[in-house]
Amino acid sequence: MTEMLTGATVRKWIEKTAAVMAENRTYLTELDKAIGDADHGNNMDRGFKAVVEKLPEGDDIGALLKAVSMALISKVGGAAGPLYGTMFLQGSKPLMGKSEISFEELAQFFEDAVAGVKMRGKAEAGEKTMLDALVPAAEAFRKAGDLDAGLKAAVEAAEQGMKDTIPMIAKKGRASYLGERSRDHQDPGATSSYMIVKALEDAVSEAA
Amino acid sequence: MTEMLTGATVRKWIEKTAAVMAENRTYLTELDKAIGDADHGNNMDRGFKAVVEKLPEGDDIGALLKAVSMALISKVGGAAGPLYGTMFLQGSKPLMGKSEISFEELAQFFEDAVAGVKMRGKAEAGEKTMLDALVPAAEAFRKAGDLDAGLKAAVEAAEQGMKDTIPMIAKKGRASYLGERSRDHQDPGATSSYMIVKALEDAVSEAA
Amino acid sequence: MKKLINNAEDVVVEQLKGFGAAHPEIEVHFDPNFVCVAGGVKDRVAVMSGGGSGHEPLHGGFVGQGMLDAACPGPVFTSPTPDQMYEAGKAINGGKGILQIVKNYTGDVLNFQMAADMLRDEGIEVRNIIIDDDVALKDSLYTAGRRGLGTTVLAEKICGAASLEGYDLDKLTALCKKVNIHGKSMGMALTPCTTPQNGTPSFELAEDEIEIGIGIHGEPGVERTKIKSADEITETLCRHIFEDEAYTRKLSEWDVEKGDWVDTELTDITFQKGDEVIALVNGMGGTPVSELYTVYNKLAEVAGSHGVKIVRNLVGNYITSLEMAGMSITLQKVDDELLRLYDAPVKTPALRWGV
Amino acid sequence: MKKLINNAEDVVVEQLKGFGAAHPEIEVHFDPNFVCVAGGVKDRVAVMSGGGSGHEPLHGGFVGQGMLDAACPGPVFTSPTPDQMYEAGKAINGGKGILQIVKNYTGDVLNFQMAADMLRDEGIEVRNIIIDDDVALKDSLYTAGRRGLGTTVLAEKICGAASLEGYDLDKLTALCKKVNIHGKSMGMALTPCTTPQNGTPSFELAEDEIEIGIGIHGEPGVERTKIKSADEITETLCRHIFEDEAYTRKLSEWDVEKGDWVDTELTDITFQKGDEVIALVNGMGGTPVSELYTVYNKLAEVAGSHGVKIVRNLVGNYITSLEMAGMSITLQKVDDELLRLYDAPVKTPALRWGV
Ligand SMILES: Nc1ncnc2c1ncn2[C@@H]1O[C@H](COP(=O)(O)OP(=O)(O)O)[C@@H](O)[C@H]1O
Ligand SMILES: Nc1ncnc2c1ncn2[C@@H]1O[C@H](COP(=O)(O)OP(=O)(O)O)[C@@H](O)[C@H]1O
Ligand SMILES: [Mg+2]
Ligand SMILES: [Mg+2]
Ligand SMILES: [Mg+2]
Ligand SMILES: [Mg+2]
Repeated sequence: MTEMLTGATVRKWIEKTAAVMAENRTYLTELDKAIGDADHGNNMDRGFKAVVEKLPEGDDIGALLKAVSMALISKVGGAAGPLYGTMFLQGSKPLMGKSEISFEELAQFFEDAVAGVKMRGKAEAGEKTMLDALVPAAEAFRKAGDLDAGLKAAVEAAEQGMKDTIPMIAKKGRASYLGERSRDHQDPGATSSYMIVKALEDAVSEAA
Repeated sequence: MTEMLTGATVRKWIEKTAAVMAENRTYLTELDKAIGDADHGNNMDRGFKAVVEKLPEGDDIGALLKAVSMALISKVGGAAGPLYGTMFLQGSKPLMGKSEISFEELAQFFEDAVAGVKMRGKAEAGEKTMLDALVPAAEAFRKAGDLDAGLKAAVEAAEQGMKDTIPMIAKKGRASYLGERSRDHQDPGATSSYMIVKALEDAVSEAA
Repeated sequence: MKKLINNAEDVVVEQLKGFGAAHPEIEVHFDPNFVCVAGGVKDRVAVMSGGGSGHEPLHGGFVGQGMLDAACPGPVFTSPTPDQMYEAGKAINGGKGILQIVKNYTGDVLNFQMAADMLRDEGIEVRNIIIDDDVALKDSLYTAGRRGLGTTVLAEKICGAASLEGYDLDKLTALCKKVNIHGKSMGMALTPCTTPQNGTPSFELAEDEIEIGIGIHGEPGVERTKIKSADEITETLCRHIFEDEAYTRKLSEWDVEKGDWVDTELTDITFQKGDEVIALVNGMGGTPVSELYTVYNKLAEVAGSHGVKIVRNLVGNYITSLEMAGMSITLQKVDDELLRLYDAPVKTPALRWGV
Repeated sequence: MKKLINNAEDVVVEQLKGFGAAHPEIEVHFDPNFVCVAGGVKDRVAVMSGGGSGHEPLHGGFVGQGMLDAACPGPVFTSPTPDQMYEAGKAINGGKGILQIVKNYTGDVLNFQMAADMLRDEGIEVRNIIIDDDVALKDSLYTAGRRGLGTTVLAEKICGAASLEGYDLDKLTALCKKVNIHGKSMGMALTPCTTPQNGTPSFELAEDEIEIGIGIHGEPGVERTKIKSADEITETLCRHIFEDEAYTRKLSEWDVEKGDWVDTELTDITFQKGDEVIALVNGMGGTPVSELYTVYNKLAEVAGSHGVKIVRNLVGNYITSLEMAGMSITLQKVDDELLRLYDAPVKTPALRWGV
C-alpha cells in the first residue's frame, strides 16, 4: 500500500503523461476534428513534449507541477493550454517545497486543480468539457480514503465521466458552436483529462 | 450531280455546322483539355450559335460567309476566333453578290480560306493545327475536278489530315508548350475543321 | 496534402521568416513568435491582436502604420500562448497602454487575458476587447458565444487609426467595443481545409454539399445543405445578418476600478433603414476573388432592398481558413467617427491606402 | 464543381456587375464587355490590356489611376474578341494614342492585333506590346513562344505610371518593351483548376504530383514531378530564371513607317551579380498567401546567393488561374526609371499605394 507520493513518482507521472499524449496524438486530434478544430492531440503532444524538456531537477513536487503548468501555458495555446496550465498551477501552490505528499494533500491537489479549471474557463461539469472527467475523479479520490484505492476510483470515475460526455450537448468551448450536432461524440478534453489521471495511477502502481 | 452550290445550301451548311459544334462541344473541349486549355468546344459552340442568330436573310453567298466571319470574330475569342474568322472573311471576298457558285469558285474559296488562316496564324501544315485538315482538304477538292467528288475527297482528306495530327508534335498554338507531350493527341482545331468540311458535304448531298 | 511548405511542424516559423524578409518595416521575433512595427510605439496607445495562424493576412498582414502595432501568431488554428502577447506587449508599449483586440474563441480569450495579467504585473495598462460578430450563433447562454469574424479586420483598422489620432486608452477601448456591437458577420464553406499538422481535411463535405455558418478554424458550421447558387447563398447569409435581433451577452472586460475581470452586458445594434455600412465580402482563401464579386453584386442588391447604404466596401481575402473555398459577409454600421477612422491612411502588407 | 456562381454560361457578366457595384470609379460596359476608368482619358496615352477571365485581379483589378485605363475580359480562359478592345479603345482614347499590353498567347495576340487594325481605321494610333516572360519554354522556333506571366502586372503598373508622367506613345511603347525583356517568370501548380463551363478539372494530377512550368490557363506545364518541399520547388523555378540564357525571338510589332505588322527581333537580359530586381511571388488563386511567404523566404536567399538584390517585392495573388493551388515567381530587373515608375502612386482595386 502506497502511503506517500514521492517526487520521483510525480516525475514518472509527468513523463508517462507525455508518452501517452504522443501515442494518442492522432486519436485526440480525431476526436477534436469531429466537434472542434482538430488540434487537441497536437496541442497536448506539443505541450507535454515541452513539459518534459523543461522539467527541473529535484524532488520538489510543487516546483515540478509548477514547471508543468508553465510549460503548458507557454506551449499549448488554444483553450487547453490555459486550462491545464491553470489546473497545474493552482494544484501546485500548496505543494511547494514538498518532496512527498499524502493522500490528503493529493485530494486537495485534485480539488484545487478542478477549481482552477472552473475559474479559468467559467465552466461546470455537464457542459461537455474536461471538467466532466476531472470533477468526478476528484470526488471519487477523496471518497475512497486512501491513495491506492483513491487512484483506482479516480481513474474509473474519470473514464466514466469521459464516456458520459458522449451524449452531452456541448455548452462550452468550440464544440458548443455545433449545438445538437455535438451530441454522440466524446469530448477530446475529457479524454485527455482521463489519460492524465490514468497516467498517475500507472506511475504509482509501477512505483509500488 | 451537283453543278452549283446555292445560297440555300450554304445556309444549310452553316446551320449544320452549328448543330455539329453543339453536339461535339464536350468532345472538342476534351481534345483541347489534353493539349490545350479545354475550351475549343465551348468556343466553337458559342461562336456558331451566334453565327446562326446573326445570319442575314437572302441568297448572297458572299454576304452569308462574311456574316459567319463577323460573328465568329466577335464571339469565339481565343486562337480559333480570329483564325476561323479570317478564313471565312478571306474566302467570302470573291463571292460577294453571288447566289450560286461553281466548283471553281468553291475551290478558290477553299484556297483563299486556307491562305487567310496561314496569314493570320503564321503557320503551315505539319504544325498540328487546323491547317492539317484544311490544307489537304483544299488540295483534294481542287484535284477531284467536280463538286460532288471534290467534297467527298475533301472530307476524306480532312479526316485523314485530322488523324495525321495525332503523332505530330505541336509547333503552333497552346499545344506547342507541351513539346513531346503533345504527341499522341488529336488536334482540336483540326477536328473542328474536319467537321466544318463534313457539314458542307452533308448539306450538299441532302440538297441533291 | 499538397502545400508549399517545408516542414509541417514548422510552417509558422518558415512563413514568418519570409514575411520578415518581404517586409523590412516589420520586425519578426521568434520564440516567442510575434511581429511588430519596427522602432516601437511612441506616446500613443499600442494596438495588438493575434490568434491561430492560417487566417492570413489576419493578423500579421495588418501590422503597420495606422493599424496594428503587433500581432501574435499561434500554431495553425491554435491560439497563441500568453508569453507571445507578453513579449509583444513589452516591445510595443509606448507608455500609454495597450489595447488587445481578441476574437471570441475560448483559447484566444483565455490566453490573451493571461497575457494581460502578466503585462499589468509589469506596470503596463492593458485593455482587452473581444470581437464576437458571427450571427450564425444565436445564443450565448448555451454556447461559448458568437465567434469573431470579419469585424475583427475593421476593428483593427479603425482602432489603429484612432491610436494615431491620439485616442487615449479609455476612449480607444470604448471605440473598439463600439465597432464590435456595430458589426455582424456570417460565413459559409464550399470545401474544408487541411492543416499542415494533420494532413487531412478538417471535415468532410460531399461534392454537392456546403456548410453554412462556418467559423474560421475548419470547425463545422451550424447547418449543412445542398449546394446552391451564389445568389441564394448570399441571400441566406444576408437574411441572418439583416434579421438578427439585438443580441445581448456578457463579455469579460478588465475593470480598472475593481482591478479585476468583470462580465459586462453588451447589446448589438440591429440594421435599420437609412443605415450606412461598410461591407466586407471576405474570401476564405481558396475562392477566386472574381466569385466574391458575384456575391457582392447580390449583397449590394439585398442591402438596397433593406434601405441600407453601402458606403465603403472591401472584396477579397482578409480573414481566411487556409485554402478553404467559401466566403463570409460582414456589415459594419458606421457614423462619421467610424468612417473617418476607416478612411484614414493605412500602410500594412495587406491593406494600404492614403499613404 | 463547387463555385460561388449563378450561371456557368454567364459568370463573367455576373462578376463584372459586382465589380462595377463595388468600384464606382470604374465603368463597366457590357456587350461587348470591358471596364475602363470613369470619365475617360485626357491628353495622355491610354493604356489597355485584357485576356481571358479567371486570372483576377488581372486585368480588371488593375484599372485605375496610375495603371490601366481599360481592360477587356474574355470568357474564362479564352481571349477576348476584337470588338471588345475596339470599343474599349474608343472609350479611353485621349487623343495621344493607345498602348495595348498583350500576353503572348496565340488567341490574345491575334484578337488584339485585329482590334488594333480596327482602331487604326478609326484614326486612332495604336501600339501593341507582347509580354512573353515565361522561361519554362526554352524555344521560340518550335513553339508559340514564351507565355505572358507576372511581368504583365509589372508592365501594367510601370506603363500606367509613365502615361501619367506624360510619356508619348513612342516612348511608352519602348518602355513596355524594356519591361518585357527585363522580366522573367516561371510558375508551378499543385492542383488543377476547373472552369465553370467545363465543370471538371483542366488536367489530372495525382495526390503526390505537381506540375512545373505551368501557364495560367489550366494548360499542362512542361514537366510533371513528385511533390517536393517549398524550398526545392522554389530552387527549381529560380534555377530556370537565373540560368536562363539571353532568349532571342521575333515578336510582331506595328511598324509606323511601313504601316504594317513586322516581326522584330528581341533579346532578353540575363541576371547578373549586382542587379536590382522587383520580385513578385504570385499565388495561382487557391494557395494561402502564408505559403507564398515560405517561397519568398527561399527566393530572397537564392537571389542573394546570385548577388541579385530584391529592392521591392509583391507577395500575393496577382495573376491567377481560378482556384488552382500553386505559384509563380517573377523577377524584373530595374534601373532608376523603372523603379521610379513602379513606386509612383497607384489606385486600383487590387494594387494601391501612395494615394
Ligand atoms: N470553458 C471551458 N472549460 C473547460 N474546458 C474547456 C472549456 N472550453 C474548452 N474546454 C476543453 O478544451 C478542449 C479543447 O481543447 P483544444 O482543442 O486544445 O483547444 P481549442 O478548442 O482552442 O482548439 C475541449 O474538448 C474541452 O474539453
Ligand atoms: N497559329 C495557328 N495557326 C493555325 N491554327 C492554330 C494556330 N494556333 C492554334 N491553332 C488552332 O487553334 C486550336 C485551338 O483553338 P481554341 O482552343 O479555340 O483557342 P485557344 O488555344 O486560344 O484556347 C488548335 O487546336 C489549333 O488547331
Ligand atoms: Mg481544438
Ligand atoms: Mg483552347
Ligand atoms: Mg484550436
Ligand atoms: Mg482558350
